[in-house]
Amino acid sequence: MADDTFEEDTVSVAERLAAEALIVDVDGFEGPLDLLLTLSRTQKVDLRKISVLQLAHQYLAFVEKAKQLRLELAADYLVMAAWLAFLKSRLLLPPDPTEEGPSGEELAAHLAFQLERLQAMRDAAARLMARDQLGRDFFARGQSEMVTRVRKVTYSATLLDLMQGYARIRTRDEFRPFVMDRDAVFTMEQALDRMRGLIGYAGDWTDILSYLPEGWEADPVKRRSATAATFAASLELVKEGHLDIRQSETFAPIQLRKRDEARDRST
Amino acid sequence: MTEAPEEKEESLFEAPPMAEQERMCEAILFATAEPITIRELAARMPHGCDPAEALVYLRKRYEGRGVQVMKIGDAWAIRTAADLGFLMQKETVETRKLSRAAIETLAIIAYHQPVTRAEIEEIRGVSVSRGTVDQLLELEWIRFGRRKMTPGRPVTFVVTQTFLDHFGLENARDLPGLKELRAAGLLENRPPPGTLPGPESEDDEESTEGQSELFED
Amino acid sequence: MTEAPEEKEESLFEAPPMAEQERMCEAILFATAEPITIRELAARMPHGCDPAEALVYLRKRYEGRGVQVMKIGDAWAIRTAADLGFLMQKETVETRKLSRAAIETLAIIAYHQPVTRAEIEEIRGVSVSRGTVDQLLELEWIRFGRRKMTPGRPVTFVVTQTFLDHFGLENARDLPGLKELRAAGLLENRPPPGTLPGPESEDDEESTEGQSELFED
Repeated sequence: MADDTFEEDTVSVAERLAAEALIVDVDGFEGPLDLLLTLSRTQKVDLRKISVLQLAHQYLAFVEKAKQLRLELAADYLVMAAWLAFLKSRLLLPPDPTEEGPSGEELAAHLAFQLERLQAMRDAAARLMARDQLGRDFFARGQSEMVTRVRKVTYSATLLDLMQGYARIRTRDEFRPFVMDRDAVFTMEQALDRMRGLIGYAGDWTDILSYLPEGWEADPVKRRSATAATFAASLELVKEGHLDIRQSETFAPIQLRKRDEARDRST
Repeated sequence: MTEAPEEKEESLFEAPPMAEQERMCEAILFATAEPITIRELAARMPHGCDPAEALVYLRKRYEGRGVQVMKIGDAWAIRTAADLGFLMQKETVETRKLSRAAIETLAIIAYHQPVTRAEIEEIRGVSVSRGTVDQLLELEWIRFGRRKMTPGRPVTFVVTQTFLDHFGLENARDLPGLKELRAAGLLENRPPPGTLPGPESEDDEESTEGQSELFED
Repeated sequence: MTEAPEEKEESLFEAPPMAEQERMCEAILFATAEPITIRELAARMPHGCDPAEALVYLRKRYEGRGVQVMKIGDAWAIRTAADLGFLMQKETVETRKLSRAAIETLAIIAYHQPVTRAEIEEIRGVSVSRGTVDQLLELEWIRFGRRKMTPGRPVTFVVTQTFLDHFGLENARDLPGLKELRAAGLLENRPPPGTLPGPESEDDEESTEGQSELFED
């Protein structure tokens, strides 16, 4: 940094001014890391040589000052303060060999790394934005329209359109994810279709269970659905006058028979 | 005697060398949306430039090239060489935005593939017109997948490589999930009036899971 | 003897001479504002053309001129020379001013891509607001990349060709200072101490969480 050459007293004045500005401007920071980075600048050294201990001091002093001024500090600032206080004690005390976990130096090194990385990204962002930019420093072709010859319509959509479309559907009503549970459902329509084709052969009383579709008898879930649908379909056919149905007693087998018009007349 | 000071004044505003003036004309002709007159050129270039002369050089430079410096009325423009007009057919392609129905259908296929027409209709809550599916098939963004092992063995739809290319995806699994859509601010839109009221279902945790299950291999 | 008919057949599809191919590339690139891929060029030019080679010549031809042939990702475009920007006040487009958060997020995505939202937040030390990502997506400067193979399979962000075009970059590897940053280890995703070594030490859930929680909001 060029400021390295500053006189000692100039630095301290600048530091004091900076510290005061910090207090007033607490809302201007984007979180504790941003604040730490700003504080670290007052050390006037290369970020790689920063004193994390000193930085912890500065941060804790800042939080203390903010408390005195009764400034509302967001929770994450306080969490960072607690962590830095912990780090400070680790850095100051001789390492306890029995203690688990990373050493104070390792934690400090990581914090320094985070600060350096954030600063590097800010510098990179500044360099990026300082580049020549399309539409500002260099320009695309102004007259791109050409002789119309072939008129062909293509349709375009962006990924954003797609995702917005999907989001629209998903937020429109309570979304039911589509699952394969339909596998195990035999609808009444399906049962009716099936029964209509079969009742022609049901001259004599037959157990309703023999009408269950193939492949639906074994699995209990499927069997339940198929039984219910077949029963409902049978009732419908009785109502339509195509079928007779009977059950001798509770829980006895239900039996079906094709309604015979001749027989009907005789009874 | 009176001419001397004038000459001196001119040298204060010395114009850039002719080669530089030619570059300037080239850049301006390239970037303007309309043909441009000598007067306009002179107004945009540094004081003392002579765009008319620069254009003579520029025009010569482009002789026999793929584009030409042409005079149109009293203005100048860069145009495609007449013999290369056949290359410009693609410029006449008209792009239209995909309809909302098509976008939604496409999104459902992408997120739920393989998916049947009945399932799409169930999710969208309205029937899917034949034209919509045909359009997506024609664009080669969707194709028929394998039949579903359910009664009627309905045909399913899946998205194609062309779809992935168009949307810059390497894989349909890279589509962002519901949570990520929300995080990106894409789920901000409240449901349009007239649809079911009630809180935006916060139980989407569950549906996200259901959905991601479909993407697991 | 056997070669004769083959040669003849080839001549039926003989590509135009290279100078002619160069003219064609020139005409096509001049006609549009959008970058055009080699594949598109090849599709529009006569059978057998080699636009990649023609572009090498074309690029050389425009060196030092008022317009430049630029490579943008795997596409090509003609743009005015940056030093002549001062002539183009009329063409300048006012771009929406990006917030500091958006600019930083963009830089992090460009330099760390593919990068997840959590990684961006780790670097910036604050959570990324919805609007920020949304704005960058809308500008088409970033897009969703492939999912990371870590628990939760989070979606990643990468920069787009539009981004490269806007900042005059041939390639994301040409970002200013990229090499130095990498050499300094500043593009590493270094886990906090106390976690297992290796970038994807996600199984050490407990300590990772305990540590990173302190930096999260």
